[in-house]
Amino acid sequence: MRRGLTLCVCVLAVAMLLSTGWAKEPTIRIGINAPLTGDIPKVGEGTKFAAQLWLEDIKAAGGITVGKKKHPVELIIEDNESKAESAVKVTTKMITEDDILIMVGPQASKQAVPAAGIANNYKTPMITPWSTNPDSTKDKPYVFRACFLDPFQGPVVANFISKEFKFKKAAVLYDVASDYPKGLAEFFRKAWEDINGKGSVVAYESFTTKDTDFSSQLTKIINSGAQVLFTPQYYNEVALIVQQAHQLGWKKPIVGSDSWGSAETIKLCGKDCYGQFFSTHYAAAGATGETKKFIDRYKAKYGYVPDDVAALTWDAMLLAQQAIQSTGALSGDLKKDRDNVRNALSQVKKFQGITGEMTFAGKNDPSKCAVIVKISDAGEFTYYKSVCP
Amino acid sequence: MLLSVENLQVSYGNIKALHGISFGIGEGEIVCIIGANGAGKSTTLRAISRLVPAQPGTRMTFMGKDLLKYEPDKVVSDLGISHVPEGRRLFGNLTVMENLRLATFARKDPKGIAEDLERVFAIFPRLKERENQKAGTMSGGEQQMLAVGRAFMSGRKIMLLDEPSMGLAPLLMKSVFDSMKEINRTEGTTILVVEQNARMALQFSGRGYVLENGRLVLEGRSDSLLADPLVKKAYLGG
Amino acid sequence: MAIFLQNLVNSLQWGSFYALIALGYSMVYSILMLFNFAHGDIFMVGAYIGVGVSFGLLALTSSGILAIPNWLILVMTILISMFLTSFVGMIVERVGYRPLRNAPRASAAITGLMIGIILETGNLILLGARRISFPSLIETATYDIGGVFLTNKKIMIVAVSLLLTLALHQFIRRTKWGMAMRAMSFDFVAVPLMGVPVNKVIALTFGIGSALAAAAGILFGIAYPVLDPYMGVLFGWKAFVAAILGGRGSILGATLAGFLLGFTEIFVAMIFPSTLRDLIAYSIILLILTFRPHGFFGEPYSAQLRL
Amino acid sequence: MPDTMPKTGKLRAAFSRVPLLGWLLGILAAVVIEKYLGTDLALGVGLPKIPALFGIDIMLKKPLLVPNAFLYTLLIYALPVGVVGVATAPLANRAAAALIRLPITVPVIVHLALFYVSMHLWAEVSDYRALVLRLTLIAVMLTLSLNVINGYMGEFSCSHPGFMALGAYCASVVTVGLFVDKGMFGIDLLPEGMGPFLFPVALLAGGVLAAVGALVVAVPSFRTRGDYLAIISLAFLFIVKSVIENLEFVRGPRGMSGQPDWAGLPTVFLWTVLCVWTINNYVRSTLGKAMNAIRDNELAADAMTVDTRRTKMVGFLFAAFWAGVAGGLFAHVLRYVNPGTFGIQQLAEVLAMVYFGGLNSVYGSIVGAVSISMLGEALRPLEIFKWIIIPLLLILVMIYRPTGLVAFKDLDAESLLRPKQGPDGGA
Repeated sequence: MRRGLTLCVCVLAVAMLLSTGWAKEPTIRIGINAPLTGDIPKVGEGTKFAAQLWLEDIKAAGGITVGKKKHPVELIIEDNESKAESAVKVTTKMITEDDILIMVGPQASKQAVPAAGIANNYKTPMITPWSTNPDSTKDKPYVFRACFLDPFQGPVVANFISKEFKFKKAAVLYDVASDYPKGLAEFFRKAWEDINGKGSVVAYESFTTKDTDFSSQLTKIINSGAQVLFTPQYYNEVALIVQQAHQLGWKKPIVGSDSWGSAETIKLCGKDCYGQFFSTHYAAAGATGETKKFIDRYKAKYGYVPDDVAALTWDAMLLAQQAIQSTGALSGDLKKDRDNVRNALSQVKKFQGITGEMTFAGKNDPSKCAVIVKISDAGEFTYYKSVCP
Repeated sequence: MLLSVENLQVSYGNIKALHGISFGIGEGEIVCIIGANGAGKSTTLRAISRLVPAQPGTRMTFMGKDLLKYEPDKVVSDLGISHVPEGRRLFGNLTVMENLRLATFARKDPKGIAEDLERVFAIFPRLKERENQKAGTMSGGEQQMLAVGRAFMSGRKIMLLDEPSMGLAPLLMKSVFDSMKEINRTEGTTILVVEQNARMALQFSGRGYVLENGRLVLEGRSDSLLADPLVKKAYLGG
Repeated sequence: MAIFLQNLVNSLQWGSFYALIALGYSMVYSILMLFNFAHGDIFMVGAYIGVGVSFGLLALTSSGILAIPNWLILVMTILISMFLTSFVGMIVERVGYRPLRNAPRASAAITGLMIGIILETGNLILLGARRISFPSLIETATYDIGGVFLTNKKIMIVAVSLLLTLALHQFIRRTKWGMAMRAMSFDFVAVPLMGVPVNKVIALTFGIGSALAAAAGILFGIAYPVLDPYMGVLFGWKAFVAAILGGRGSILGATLAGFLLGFTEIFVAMIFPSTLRDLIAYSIILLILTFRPHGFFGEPYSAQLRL
Repeated sequence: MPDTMPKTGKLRAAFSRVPLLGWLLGILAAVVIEKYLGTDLALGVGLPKIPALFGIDIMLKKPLLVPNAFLYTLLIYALPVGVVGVATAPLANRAAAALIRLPITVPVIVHLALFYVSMHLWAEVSDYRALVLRLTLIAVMLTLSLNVINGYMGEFSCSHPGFMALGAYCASVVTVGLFVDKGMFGIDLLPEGMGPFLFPVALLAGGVLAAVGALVVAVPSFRTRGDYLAIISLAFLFIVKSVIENLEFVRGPRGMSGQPDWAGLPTVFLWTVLCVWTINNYVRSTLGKAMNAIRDNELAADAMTVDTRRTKMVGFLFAAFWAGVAGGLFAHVLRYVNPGTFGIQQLAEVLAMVYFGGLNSVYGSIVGAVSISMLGEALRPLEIFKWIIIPLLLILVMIYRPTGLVAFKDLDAESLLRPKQGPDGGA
């Protein structure tokens, strides 16, 4: 017993010595809440990489300068396993345990909505780069997003197709079990029927997450007489849908949404996707300025063109940085600082992100333009036109 | 001694089924072990076939080889110990022919197999008639014939028979025992039979053991056991 | 009519995946009465091995070491991957199931589930989060036959899977190993008494099942060229449904049930609003089992064969 | 033993004299110390703040701090629990002896109250702890209720996430529909003040709906069993998910959010106690024994005049009911539900908890749920490797203890709460 006590004291003394250098400067901790495992690990990877790229810049600059002081920055990257329950735990942990100033993520609405509730309860600012579900920010003053919403994107695409092709009959194919495609499909249908009259969406077909065979739905669509197919799906499903449609004899255009905007789309889909259109946040091919710089850096470091998640995460990081800087000074009182950051975020105007200009002006959702991209015959995403609210 | 068993102990969980029994069987003998239900008869056979693990302290040798070093299937294929289990355990979804063929799984002498098949059919002509019938659809007596035939095919140094009389009419029972005696005579196959039907078993065998609650309590020549008053009282119904 | 035929063609292709995976499931299930919950993930591993092998062969041909046409590469890919994946199955059996031979069956099922998670995560760690597309070894050719669209790949997939099913059926019927497997599904305990090396037969069963899963994985990669580490999960569970639905110990049953599952999913989506597909498709299965509680070909077995 | 290791032997003897009451007092002392001295001590040993979960995640994140975190855990938890436990042992034994003479509910309530107070104090240090604790308690309910079907009844049911989803949605519809402004009906129909009183009603409604859903699985189980039941239940899970995805009034795949924050630690704790208590009584009742008989041999059970239909029916409904209640609580802890949550992944998790902890065992379910939940949290810093470590651990447990860690053990309150007699006879 006595020897044990002596040992304890010794360990204690050593520990004291080791720990003398603990945190003198108030470090800015930013939480990254990403799905590193689970259903969509690629999204998590893009988030993590973009955030780490941003951190490199900050480290090179020696930290974030707020007022006149330089604060070191630490990223707290946690895995939400693509589960709502886990997202809530991770958010709570980051806020109460890791003392983050602001959180970026989660990405998918399934995790973003519950996490947003937590962040709002703890009065901690949160930016979800990718969640387009209106619920994420609704009635949650502390929660912001870096992307446009489904109610905006749906009409954009409907208008574009009507005007561009003069089509009257459209078909929709979407994942009924995933909130993003389902929401967008609904908004598209509504907008389309507003333009072309009731019943002008001649086929409204769905499948379930992780399905890979869409032949039955596509057969229905092909036989419905639709002139165009709108499918707001993720890149992996896009490849399958487009290829299967062609194999079943579909020769008409297929239009997509921002979820198409991944470097993987073309890799997986190949020639079948050439010539198709989709709406998105940014066009990687032919990008200029900051956007191009980001794409090139990301590509050099990780070996592939960043998708929209990475680009939006990058913007969210910069938004966070700008908001922190525009608070003027950090008091060290986390509660106060978080409030200040939130207020600064809501006042952001004309933020020049790589995914376009963003203005919050007191709201939690940015007003932001969408871009229509055409996939060229070289498989690049080329800028076609911009649609602003 | 062809098979020698020393201090065989087997436990199922905390329950000790065999408390260290010892016996031996010479080449070409017919030996029986009689005993009541639950005395440990089947366990003895299963231990020899290595289907149940023996406790430390057990020694079993067969033709001078340490039995404990063999896996259950090697006991059959390498040593030639065949075991007709209680209730026969035929593969009901296989045909008669397939049942017999399966028993030769590890044998690599197609000629020998063909000859043995002929011999089985010679001993049990009924099986030949039912060659392509599913084993599960045959009568009890035919099934017992098939079980013996199967054992004959898999290895014939020694045959372990577990309750061959179970569920058979007396006449059938007799014919099954007769054909086994035939095998013993013509092939020199050693036979160890365990039976509840003590009279049948003792008439059939040359030597016998009496097993009670996991212990061997009596042994001797079968005719003397048949005459033993204790055996008479306990196992022969008077 | 054209729509019906088109859907029939579609469901044949879709069903052949369920059938092939269900076969492996069913084989293990009939011998060991074990739910091999890792099987879906072995299918995934098989597909990835297929990608690796085909890239390897492509690299060899493009560097001039091998001079073979693409279709031969495909055939070789399928064969080599089946061979390699069978070892994955055997290792899974050796590590995860053999130590649990005498344990409650459900415990082994849980082990399988965990091995599946390890395979998925291992893939994620090794290859990263990106999805991999299967190299297109043969060009897709689309044929229009009276409004019904067929592709050469579809025909090949259905043909290969039927061929493999048939081959397996013959193997089970005609060879002594197949005989031993059938015997084991009837009476596991009595089999070693025939001098049959039980462990080898079980390993072979896992090997064959995994090889079939690998074939399914490669065919899947050809039809749906987007692979990800979790692709086997849902497939595994659905093939599990098909395998059990087919009835214990019935190769034919598992195949038919696999195709039936494919048909149900596709035709339900054809007739009803596709949003209700899972709802209706699985209600049908539930009804089938309520009124035919032992599957299609299975026999009612004693209550002692339990989990 | 005493000759070779006199010290540890004595220590063990001392520990063996401590009754449960004494341990609880020790734990109480530990958490009180942590509450008041924890921060200072943490800073003292060189940790930035009180480690949330016994310092495991600090150890994994910053290996240099392993001794510090270890020291903290030793000083704050192990030492006070041990010292207070041993020191108060005579007193606690006397108290326990006095309590045990009263009707059994009294000592049970005393112990639970003590336990809850310690838990509450422990959770007060950090909201993260409280959240983990609440979800762990819910996991206990889920695991225990699944154990009724898979362990006691010996079926292999895959429908548990489905029952949970039914409960979660039903309870959410009641609370969001009736009490939340701008909720489902546009207005709040009932004043919010009534909410906490009607919350149990919402949970019960969730449980009842889950039980009704269980009929779909229970009725076919009369005719079929084992493996076919496994796929019936799996089909049921797919069906429930599909139904919810298609129901617009619960917002389909978007999920429902905005559940009122009524599932605090005390509420969850009370429901968990209720769940453990009823299930423990149930499995020890005649009906519970009948389930075991069915598991061991259905035909024989039937022959022995066990009403197999009634037994199965009650078992399924009972288990589903508690899964539904757990689902309702789950929805109100997260304050968001989504049909995607109740899928195969959730199923794998609950199954893992049941089989890890131990079949046929109330203790086992508690052990399984707590250890897997806590492990899942504590190993978070390992990121993706967590999903290698946890499955490996489970496989090892399955190999070395095929029925789980603590199988076949019911909770016996009386023997648990009894005062401990020391080995040398002193009370």
